[in-house]
Formats: sequence, C-alpha cells, structure tokens
Amino acid sequence: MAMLELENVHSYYGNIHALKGISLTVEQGEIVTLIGANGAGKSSTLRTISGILRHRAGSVTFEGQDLSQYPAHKIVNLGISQVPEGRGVFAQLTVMENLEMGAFVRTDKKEINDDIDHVFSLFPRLKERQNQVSGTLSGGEQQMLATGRALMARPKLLLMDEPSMGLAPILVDSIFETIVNINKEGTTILLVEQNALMALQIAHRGYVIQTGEIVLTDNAESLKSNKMVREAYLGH
Amino acid sequence: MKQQADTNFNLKEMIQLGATGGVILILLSLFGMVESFVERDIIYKSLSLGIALVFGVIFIFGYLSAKRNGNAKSSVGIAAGLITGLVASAMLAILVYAIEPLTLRAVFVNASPALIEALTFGQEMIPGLMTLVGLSAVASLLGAIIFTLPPVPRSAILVGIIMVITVGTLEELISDVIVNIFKLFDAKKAGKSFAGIFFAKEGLSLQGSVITFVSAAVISTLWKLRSQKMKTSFNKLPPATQKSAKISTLVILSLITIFMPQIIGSYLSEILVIVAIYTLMGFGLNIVVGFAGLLDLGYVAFFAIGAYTMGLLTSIQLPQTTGLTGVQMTFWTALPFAVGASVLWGILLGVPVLRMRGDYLAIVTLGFGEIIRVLALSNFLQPLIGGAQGILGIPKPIVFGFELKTSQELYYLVIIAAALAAFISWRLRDSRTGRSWMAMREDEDVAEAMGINLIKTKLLAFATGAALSGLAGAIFAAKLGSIYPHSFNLLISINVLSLIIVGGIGSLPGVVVGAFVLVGLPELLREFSEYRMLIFGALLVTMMLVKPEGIWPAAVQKRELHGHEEDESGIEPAPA
Amino acid sequence: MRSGRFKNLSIVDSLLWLFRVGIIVLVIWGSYKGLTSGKYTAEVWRDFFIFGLAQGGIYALIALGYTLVYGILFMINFAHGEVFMSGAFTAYFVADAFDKSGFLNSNPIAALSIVMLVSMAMSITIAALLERIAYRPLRGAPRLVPLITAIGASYFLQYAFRGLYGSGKKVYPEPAILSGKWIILGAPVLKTQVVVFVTAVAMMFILYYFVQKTKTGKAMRAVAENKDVARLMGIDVDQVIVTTFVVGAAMAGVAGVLYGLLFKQVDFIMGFIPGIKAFTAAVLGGIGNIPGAMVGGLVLGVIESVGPSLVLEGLGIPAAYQLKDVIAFTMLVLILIFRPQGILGQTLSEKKM
Amino acid sequence: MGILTAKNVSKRFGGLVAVNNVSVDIDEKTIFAVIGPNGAGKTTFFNCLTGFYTPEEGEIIFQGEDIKGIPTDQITRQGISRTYQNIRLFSNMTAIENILVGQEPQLKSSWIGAIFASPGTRREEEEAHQEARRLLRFVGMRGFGDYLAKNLPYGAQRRLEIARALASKPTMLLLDEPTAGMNPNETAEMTDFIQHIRDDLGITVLLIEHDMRVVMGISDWITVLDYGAKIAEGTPEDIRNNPKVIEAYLGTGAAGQVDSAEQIAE
Repeated sequence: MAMLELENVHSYYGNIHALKGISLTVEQGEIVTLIGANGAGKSSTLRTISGILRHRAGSVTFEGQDLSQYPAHKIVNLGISQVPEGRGVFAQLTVMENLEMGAFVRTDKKEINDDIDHVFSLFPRLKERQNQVSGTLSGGEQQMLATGRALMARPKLLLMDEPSMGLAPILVDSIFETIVNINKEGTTILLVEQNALMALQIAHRGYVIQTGEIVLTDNAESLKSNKMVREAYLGH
Repeated sequence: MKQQADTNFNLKEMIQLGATGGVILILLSLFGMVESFVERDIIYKSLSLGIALVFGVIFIFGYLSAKRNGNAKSSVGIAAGLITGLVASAMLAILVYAIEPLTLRAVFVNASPALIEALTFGQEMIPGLMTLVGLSAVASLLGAIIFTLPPVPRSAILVGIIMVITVGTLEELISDVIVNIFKLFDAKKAGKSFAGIFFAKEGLSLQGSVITFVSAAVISTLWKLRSQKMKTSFNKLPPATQKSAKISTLVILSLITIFMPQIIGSYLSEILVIVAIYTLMGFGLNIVVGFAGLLDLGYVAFFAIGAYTMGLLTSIQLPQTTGLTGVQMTFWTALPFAVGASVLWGILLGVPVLRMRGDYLAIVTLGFGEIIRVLALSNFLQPLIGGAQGILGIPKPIVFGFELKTSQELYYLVIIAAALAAFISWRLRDSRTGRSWMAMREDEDVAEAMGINLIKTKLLAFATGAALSGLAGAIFAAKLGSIYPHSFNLLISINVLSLIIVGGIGSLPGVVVGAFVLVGLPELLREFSEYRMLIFGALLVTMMLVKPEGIWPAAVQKRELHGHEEDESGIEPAPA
Repeated sequence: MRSGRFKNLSIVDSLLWLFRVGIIVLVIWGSYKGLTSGKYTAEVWRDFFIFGLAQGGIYALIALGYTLVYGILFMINFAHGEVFMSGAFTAYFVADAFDKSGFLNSNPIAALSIVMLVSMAMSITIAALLERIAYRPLRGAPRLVPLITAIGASYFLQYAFRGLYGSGKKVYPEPAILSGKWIILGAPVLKTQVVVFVTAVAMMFILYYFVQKTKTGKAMRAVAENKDVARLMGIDVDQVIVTTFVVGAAMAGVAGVLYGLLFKQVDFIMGFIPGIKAFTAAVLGGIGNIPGAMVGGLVLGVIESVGPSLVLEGLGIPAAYQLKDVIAFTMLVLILIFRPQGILGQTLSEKKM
Repeated sequence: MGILTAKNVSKRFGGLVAVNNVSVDIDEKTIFAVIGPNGAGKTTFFNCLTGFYTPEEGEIIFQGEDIKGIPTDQITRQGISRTYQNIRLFSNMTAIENILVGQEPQLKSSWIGAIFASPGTRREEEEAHQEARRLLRFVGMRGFGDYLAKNLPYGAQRRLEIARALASKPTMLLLDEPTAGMNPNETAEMTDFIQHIRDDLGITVLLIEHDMRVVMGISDWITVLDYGAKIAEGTPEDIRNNPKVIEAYLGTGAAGQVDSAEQIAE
C-alpha cells in the first residue's frame, strides 16, 4: 500500500474547479515531484492533501486513513507537514518562535529542543539569527526557516511547494541538496516545482499536471527525455 | 449522517432544540415582552399578542423539531415536535415557578407578578403552569403536524396564521384604511360598518379572524397553483395587449401613489413621509457606499447641515442669542443654500479623507459625524445655532400659495424628491461616472491607471451623496418646524447604512425596500417602542446571516456573495 | 509603499498642511492662555492628570479587546462596548448584594475579586456567543457584512440588558477601604483612582506576557499573520479566534468593574461612549498593536481629562467640558489623517468593505 | 531618442534600493523586454514609468515630455497603458464594462450630461459601446461581453486585460508577464497576439516576461535587471551569449547544466 494515495480528487475554490480528478501515489521513502505551469493545480493538490482546501469528490488516504475525516489542523498529527508556497514564515515572530510553531502539536519538550538543534545543524544560518524577527531574513534564509519549521513536526511526509521560487540559482542548488538530505534521513517528499528540470534531477518519479488534471507520469529519467515534457517545461 | 437521523430517534437533538426554545422564551419573558404584549389583543378577548408570542415560539420549535427528525416517518416527527415543545415550556414553567422563592425580581425587573399572572392565565401557580405546559404541548403538536402536511395545505395554513397575527396586530391602522377608502367614495358609514365585521374594540373579532384566516389561506393556495399558469398565458397574449396591460398597471400604480395620503390617513402618511426622507438619504449614501465603495459612517452630518441651514435661513424666531433677526427666506429660496452648504461640507470633509480607504474612512467619517453633533449641542455654538434648544419657527413650504402643512400634504414633496434622487442615481449608475465609481470600488489603483481622476471622482461621489442628504435635511427641518441637535445622532447614519445594506447594497429598489423594512416597520410598531431597538438589532444580525446580499440585491452583488454556488454561465471558469 | 502617489496634488496637500498648522497653533495658543490664566492651581492640574491616567487605564483595557480582534480578523468588533457593559452591569448585582450583606466592607479584597470574576465571566460569555453566532458564520464575507452584524448585535445587547436589568442607572457601591486619599510622593491622591490605575496596568502586563510568552499567545500571533499557514502547523484557528475574543472580553470585564469604581454608576447604555473612546485609543496607539492600545488608552485618558480646561478654556470656549468628546474624536480624525499607523505604528487594513 | 527614455532612475523603499540607476531608451514600434529574477525590480520599474511610484532620482521622458512625478491617470492620458502581473480586472464588472472604463481617456461627457441624457452623451455612449465590442472581438472574445470579469477563463481574463489597456488608445503598452500561467499553446497564441499589436496597431510594447522562448522570439531589444540594477542589454542574440548574464544566474551546481535561457526563466 502506498503511503499517500489520491484517487480521482476534485477540489474547488468557490465555483472554480481547480482539481479535476487527480490520482497519484507516493511510496514510503520516495521523492515524487509534481510539475506543471502556473495555475495548473500543483499548489491546490498540496493544499487538498493538507486539508486547507477540502475536496468535494474522490479520496485522499494517508497510511490507510481517509484524510477527509480530519480538519486541517489535525492532519499534521498524522505526520504530514508542508512548506507552503511563498514560504509563509510568520514575519513578526522570531526564528525561534517560528520553529516552536512548527512543533505546535507536540508536547515532548526535550525532544523538541533536540529537533531545534538538528534544524540548526542543517541550517547554521538560522542558529545565528534565532532571536531575529523572521521578516528581516533574506529570501533564502526564509526558505530554510520554512523548511526547518516543517521538519519540527517530525513529518513522515513532507510537502514542498515551489521551494526554488524567486531564489537565485546558486541558492536553488543548495536548497535542492537539502531536500535530498532530508529524504536520505527517511522523510518522504512530495515536491511541487515550476523548475521542472531541477525537480526531475532529484526526484524518483514525477507527475505532470495541466489545468487540474494529471496528463503524464513516469520515472524521472523517462520524463526528462519525454518529448512533450521537454517542449512544454524544459524549453527544448 | 442524514441516514442515521432518519432511522434513529434522536432524543438528544430534540431536547437540545427544546432547550434553545426554552432559553428564548425565558429571555423574551425577562425582557418584559410577554408581560407587556399581554395587554394587546390580537383576537378580541381570546388571544393576546403576548400569549401568541409564547405559543408562537413553541409552535415554531415544534415545527423545526419535526423538520429535523421527521424526514422518514411522520409519527417520529410529531413525537419530536411534542418533546421539544414540552422541554421548552417546562423551562419556562420552572422560571415562572422560581420567580418568587428566588426573588428574581431583585435582579430582573420584568420577573414581576404580572408576568406570573400572564403565564399562569390568572390561575393558581400549579394549575396555571399545568395549563401552560398543556397548551404548549398542543402548540408544538400543531407545529409538528403542520410540518407533516403536504406542501400546499401546509403553506396555506401558515399564511393564514401569519395573516391573522399581522392583521390583528395592525387592527387600528387597517380599519382606518378601510374607512378612508370608503370615505373616498363618500360612504364613511358603510366603511365603518364594514370594518366592524372584522374588528372588535381591540383586535380582530372572532368572525373577523376566521374570515381573515380562510381568505388568506385560499388566496395563497390559488396564487401558488395559478401564478405560473397566469404568467405563461400572459406571455402568450399579443404584444400590444401585453403593453397596454403593463401601461394600465402603471396608471393604477401612479393613481394609488397620488391618492395614497387620503387612503391611509394622517398617521400612516406621517410614517410614509419619514420612510421617504430615509429613502432620499438612502439613495445618497448608496452612491457613496454602494457605487463608489467609500464607507461613510458620518452621513448624518450632511443631513444636519442641510437642516440647520434651512433652519437658520428661514426661521421666523431665531434664538435671541444669535443677535440676528434672521433673513427669513422662504423654503424654496433657502433650499438651494441648504443643499449647497451640504455639498460644500461634503467636499471640505472629503478632501482630508481622499487618501483613505476602507476602515480608515469609516472611522474618520464616524468621528466627523460625532464632532458635528457634539458641537451642535454645546454652549460653544449656542449663540449661533441655539445649542440644545435648537431652532424653532421654521416655516412650511408653500407651493402656488398653498402651504404644505400636514404630512398628507408634505408627502407629495418628499415623494417627488425621492423619485428625483432615484432618477439621478439610475442615470449616473449607467453612465461614465457610474462606471468610474464602480471601477474605483473594485480597485482604486487600477482605476487610476485607467485614467480616472480619483480626486474628482471621489469628491463627486461625496458631493452627490451630501447633496441628497442635505436635501433630506432641509425637508426634514421644514416638516418638523423646529430642529434639535438630538435629532442628528449616530443612529441615523447607522440606520441609513443599514437600510441600504438590508435592501441590497448598490441596488436602487433595495433602498426603497430597506427603508420600508428598517424605518417603516419600527414606526408602525411604535406601540412596542420599548422593544424597537431590540428587534432592530436582532433583525440586522439575522438578515446578515441569512441573506447577506440584501432583500433586493443588485444583480452583480448577488453573484459575488453567493459565489460558491454553481455559476449558471456554463463557461469554464478560471483557476485561481 | 505608495510614497509617490498624490505627490503633485498641491491643492489637496496645501489644504492639509494649512489644517495641520492651524490645529497646532490653536493647541499651543490655547494651552498658553489656559496655563497663564491662573484659573486652576497646580494641584488641580495634577488631579486632572491623575484622573486622566485612571480613566485612560480603563480605555486601554477596553482598547485591548478591539486591538486583539482587529489584529486577528481585521474586523472592528463594534459590539465590544456592549461586552464591557454586560460584565459591569451584571457584576453590579453581586457588588450590591455584597454591600448589603456587609461582605464588601468586611472582606473588600475577596469581595472585589469575586465581583471582577463575575464581570469577566459575563463578558466572556457574551463575547463567545457573539463570535459563535454573529461573526463566525460570516468569515470570508465582504467586510461590510460583519460590520453591520456587529452594529446589530450591539443594539440588541444594549436593549436586551435594558430589558433584563431595567433602564435606570445603578449606583455602584464603594468599599469603605477605598474612600479617601493616599499620600503618594507627597501628593494626596484618591484611593479609587490609584487602585483603578494599578489594576489596569497589572492586567495589561498579564495580557502582554500571555501573548508574548505562552504557547497560546504565540499561536494567536501566528494566526494573526497567516491563518492557512497556522493551520498547516496544526493550530486550530477557530479555537484561537475564540480565545482571542475571550481574552479581550476578560480585559473588558475587569475594565467594567473599574469603571464602576471610578464613575460609581452603571446602566445599559454605558458601553457606547467608552467603546468608541477605547476604539479611538486603539487606533491612536496603532490598531492591532498591543502595547499601542495601552499607550493609546493612557494618552487619550489624560488628554481628555486635561484638554478641555487647558486648551479649550484657554481659547475662551464656554462650558469646555461639554466638548471633551470632540477632543477625543478630533484626535481620532487627526491621527487617521496624518499618522494612520498610530503612535506605535501598525496600519488598518486598506482592504475595502 | 526613442519614444520613451529613462535616465538613471532610482527608487528606494526605506533602505532597500529597488531600482538602482537604471537607464533605458525605447524605440518607437519596437518590442522591448525587461527580464530578471523575482525581486530584481522589474515591476517596480514599471510602476515608476506609470507614475504609481515617483522615483527619487532620474528622469523619464515620454514623447519628449518629462512625465516623472505626474499622477498615474495623467500618464495614462498621455498614452501609456498597462496590464498587471496578477490579473487585476474589475472583477465584479462585466467584460464590456471593463473595456468601457479603459476608454476613460477618450470620453468627454460629464455627469450633468448623464443625468439629462443629452444627445452628445448618448452618442458618445453608443460609440463607446461599439468600440468596446470591437475590441472584444479583436482579442477574440466575441460573445463574452456580458460575463462578469471574474467568471471568465484564465486566458480570457489575460486577453480582456489587454483589451482594456488598448481601449485608452495608447502609444505604448506595458505588459507585465502576459503569458504567466499559460500552457504552451496559449503562450504561443499570446506571442502572436503581441506581435500583432505592434505590427497592426503600431503600438510600442514594453514587456516583462519569464518565458525565454517568448522573450527571445519576439523582442527587438532586451534589458536584464538584477538586484535593481541593469546588468546587460542588447538583442536576444547578445543576451543569450552574454557571459555576465550567464554568470549571474547560473551558479555551478546542477542548475548550471541547462542552457542559459532556462535559467533566466527561473
């Protein structure tokens, strides 16, 4: 059984039909990427999984549990956490407070502190700035914070929404390296990216989404050489 | 979930619903509504308004309980209604029983012997309360049974009951109107005896209530069964006939408008004039808030300026303190000055708030409104505008040598003014100006980038709104003959804002409907003056929860507020 | 953000500058005249000032409720004045009973604490009901809609309490221990005013600590910034919003009893003016900003207490005390025109309706 | 000198220099592209040109007149018109109404005329409606006139925004990411359409765009911004091979292994 399974999911914003029957699976230990243009439904898929957007039809199951029975704030408890699009750090809270918010559902104080140390070892820059208000961080640092904050919930599945967006390519490389590292430590990752090439280089498998529908899926290597993908997303 | 409710007997939910009803009944009793409404008979000597209120609530909860629990089997629904009604009435009975031993009156002023007497029907405590619970059981059963009926008789009965209560409550006004109609045909006596069939000394007579109930039920049933057919058969008529039918409807409507004051008598005319003045202001504020999106909470300021200008320019007995003999203009000479002064202030107050948006604007305008009121009231400006004593001796308008003294005569003036305001609003809405306002409402920055001069456009909205409000103020001053600062409080701004929102923001018919509901109804129910504001508040909240787009929404707004419903347009909408 | 806008509107700008200069000149001239007229002694000015602080403390406590809710929902909770009234009005009956039984004087601290708890409990109940019934179903509606609901709820509550408790003014009992004056720093000060001020300040610090340091407080700040992301952290946003209303109401409940002690009377309409004043205070300090509400409240209280005698009488206006509300509202208007972010700088939402 | 010349334009927000000493010279009837990563100051630069911001330094000359510091609505009246990165239509107005608002600089009737429905006003309204319908057809949206803007499909909203911008009869059109969020087919259509605007209507087009196939395909001249400053300019060919452009964006890791065009597209 797959860790995460979406079957024929339909979601709406008001009367706007954003997802039109999305089906996808993520297996334990994988990096799976979802690529597509702006507005194709990538973020909506992630928002549906984490319960911010409620699907009206189809099913979302995580480790055998139907997620539609949980409100958004309970889904974190199951082991799904998300790095939202545009990073979404709480700009007026300090770096430390942001990380504490990441561990909001946990009560094990000591282990939370260990995890904070772990995040700081992943991102030493954050440690230097732990008492700084996070709105003053640079874009790259905010991306680190958002990632670290998501890890604070000790997720089994990490959803990442456009981590490279708006970052200089040099930073992009290091962010992608971190994603690989996090995955190696045992966290499964579902990665949404516009930078299709980069995403396909680190992912095991990928899905291509267009106007709310999955149009193609394969392993990353095959996708990279797929003619349609190359034309539409890789610019060849 | 729904499946379960059908098969299981959901006792908990019935009791919960009953408890809600009980809390409402207890509150109504403690607010003093039951007690004071008992004085008022709906059906002479048989049913008082207070008792109707209590059993009405029980009836409604019985109906609701049946609706929630009786989807599958009517017997379940009826039992549910009964249980809910019993719980609610038991709570009320406990309250009544506890009043004296717990000396509740020390805290709750309305927990009085009169309340006990009303709810025990003048009997001893225990038998009285048993009667109360017993009658409640009947009322809730009735509610539940009516729910289980097929739709046509159900709605007929409900309409009948509502009409009996309405007619009974408004007995005095309605019998007046009947007599007045007969008077038009010089048959006052016949009118009186005709009204006598329906009405007793107070409230409906017994036969009157039966007739009202039956005729309301029959008419509503016929309407329901026939209206669709009539519409289609009307559409089948040749266009010329349709047109003449429409024209004759229009003629009849305008005839009614012209003879309205004679038909409805002086008291209702008075109310109508007040409604029309609010409508006039409503059209003005609708331009500012509804069209241009500038949330103005101090709108009363321009009303006050119009009124005071009119007062100062026309009064024949200005306060001595002013040291002025007054210019003593006529209404018509002063009117342009009154409107002009409002416009001027509209622009002056508009300039500092040009850059403000949303909440800022609301608060600043609220502040302006309060400042003007407090200043008008103060000793500081007393020498000029009379302070708390106000301005007296404002003459009535004279038209062709005829003085418009009573409301029945002033009616024509305000109706024409309101019609003018509606016409201006309508023409402006569909013009370049109206589009600029709406564009500004949607997105100020983009509107500016389209070449719209925000300053001119905003000030024009403020000025038009102020002009209509000033006009209303001027007429108001002339109508009363005297003005006091107390007439210009925040409540007026809030009333006007509420009426355009309840009517449907941006909608022109909505303004009229809103004014009738929020201004007319409370005036009609003046005898309940103690509870006017209570009902007003509850109505506003309920209205916003149930129908946020208003009673008669502008076409566009309706779609916005109910955007989550499927769009009928049928084209593929955009992803977010 | 928008510094470049309206740069060239010389007419508008110069009008505003004229307005600004005019006000400043009037205030300075009036103060000078007021101070040099010698009508009031230094002691009187000091008493005005201290009374202003006590009154300002009450404004500040109420203002916190506006600011907390605004910070999290970007909505003006117009009915907050009634939340304040409901607590004070209800607690009156407890205070009165304690007074009659002698408990208030035999055990003033315990008695006043109970009175405050009752007041807080009532305010909290009303605020929670208000949120549940009148506001929660409207989340996401256009901004005008909850504003109208709030206005409706405000009138409903006023007249509901009038129905329940009657329309007369009730005289708040004063424990004997609070009558008279203390000598503080060599100056005699009314004990009530000291107690009111100190309690208000203490409550503000408790609240500040709560919001800054506790987990719930941090969650409140997180929700205020971004509700969706807060949900992703596992925060129950609805719960946090209710908590916000409750915390604001608790402050209003305390403020209600303090109001009773300071002004010695309560009635069903008492929430309206202090409500608007407190809102002014919140805007003055920078709405959504907690220290701002505290500072704004105190500043407004003092200005309102000192201002009429100082500036307006100085300008030769008769019966200047009648215009103290004008001072409050003029402050509000001036702040919004010239420094909309308030003293401590946070802006109202520019979103419309 | 071209139709629009910006000289040493700088715009600051607090300590941040969003646009740093940027100069451009745009020739008439060309398609001129501004590219660079998010946050490079492209949109801020647009906002300086349209008067939404007033730059602290530099000058902006449009058709021989200094337009720096002039209010937005007057700049529009002088012939600069724009679209927005995230579509900003008047969403509760119909498509036709949106275009009618766009015609604002062309209209003369006053509110008094509207109240009395004077013949002049009525004629102008009639003509404006006809023109609006013509523009709607021009952008390929015949029959969509009475839909509320917010209910239109995404691609149609983009096109409606352009129609609204064209309604003011501009001499220069600023397009902020016109193909954002479009699929490859829609992007190709939009590219054609932009060329059409220049070729058939003779309008100078200034373009912010991320999709390098669009930029390289239709631009006559490209300016590259990074951290608010201009780091390169030239023809598409120049830019493609400019070592500075490649260096500033590529990095050395995996990202570097794609061709430059892909990189600039983020």
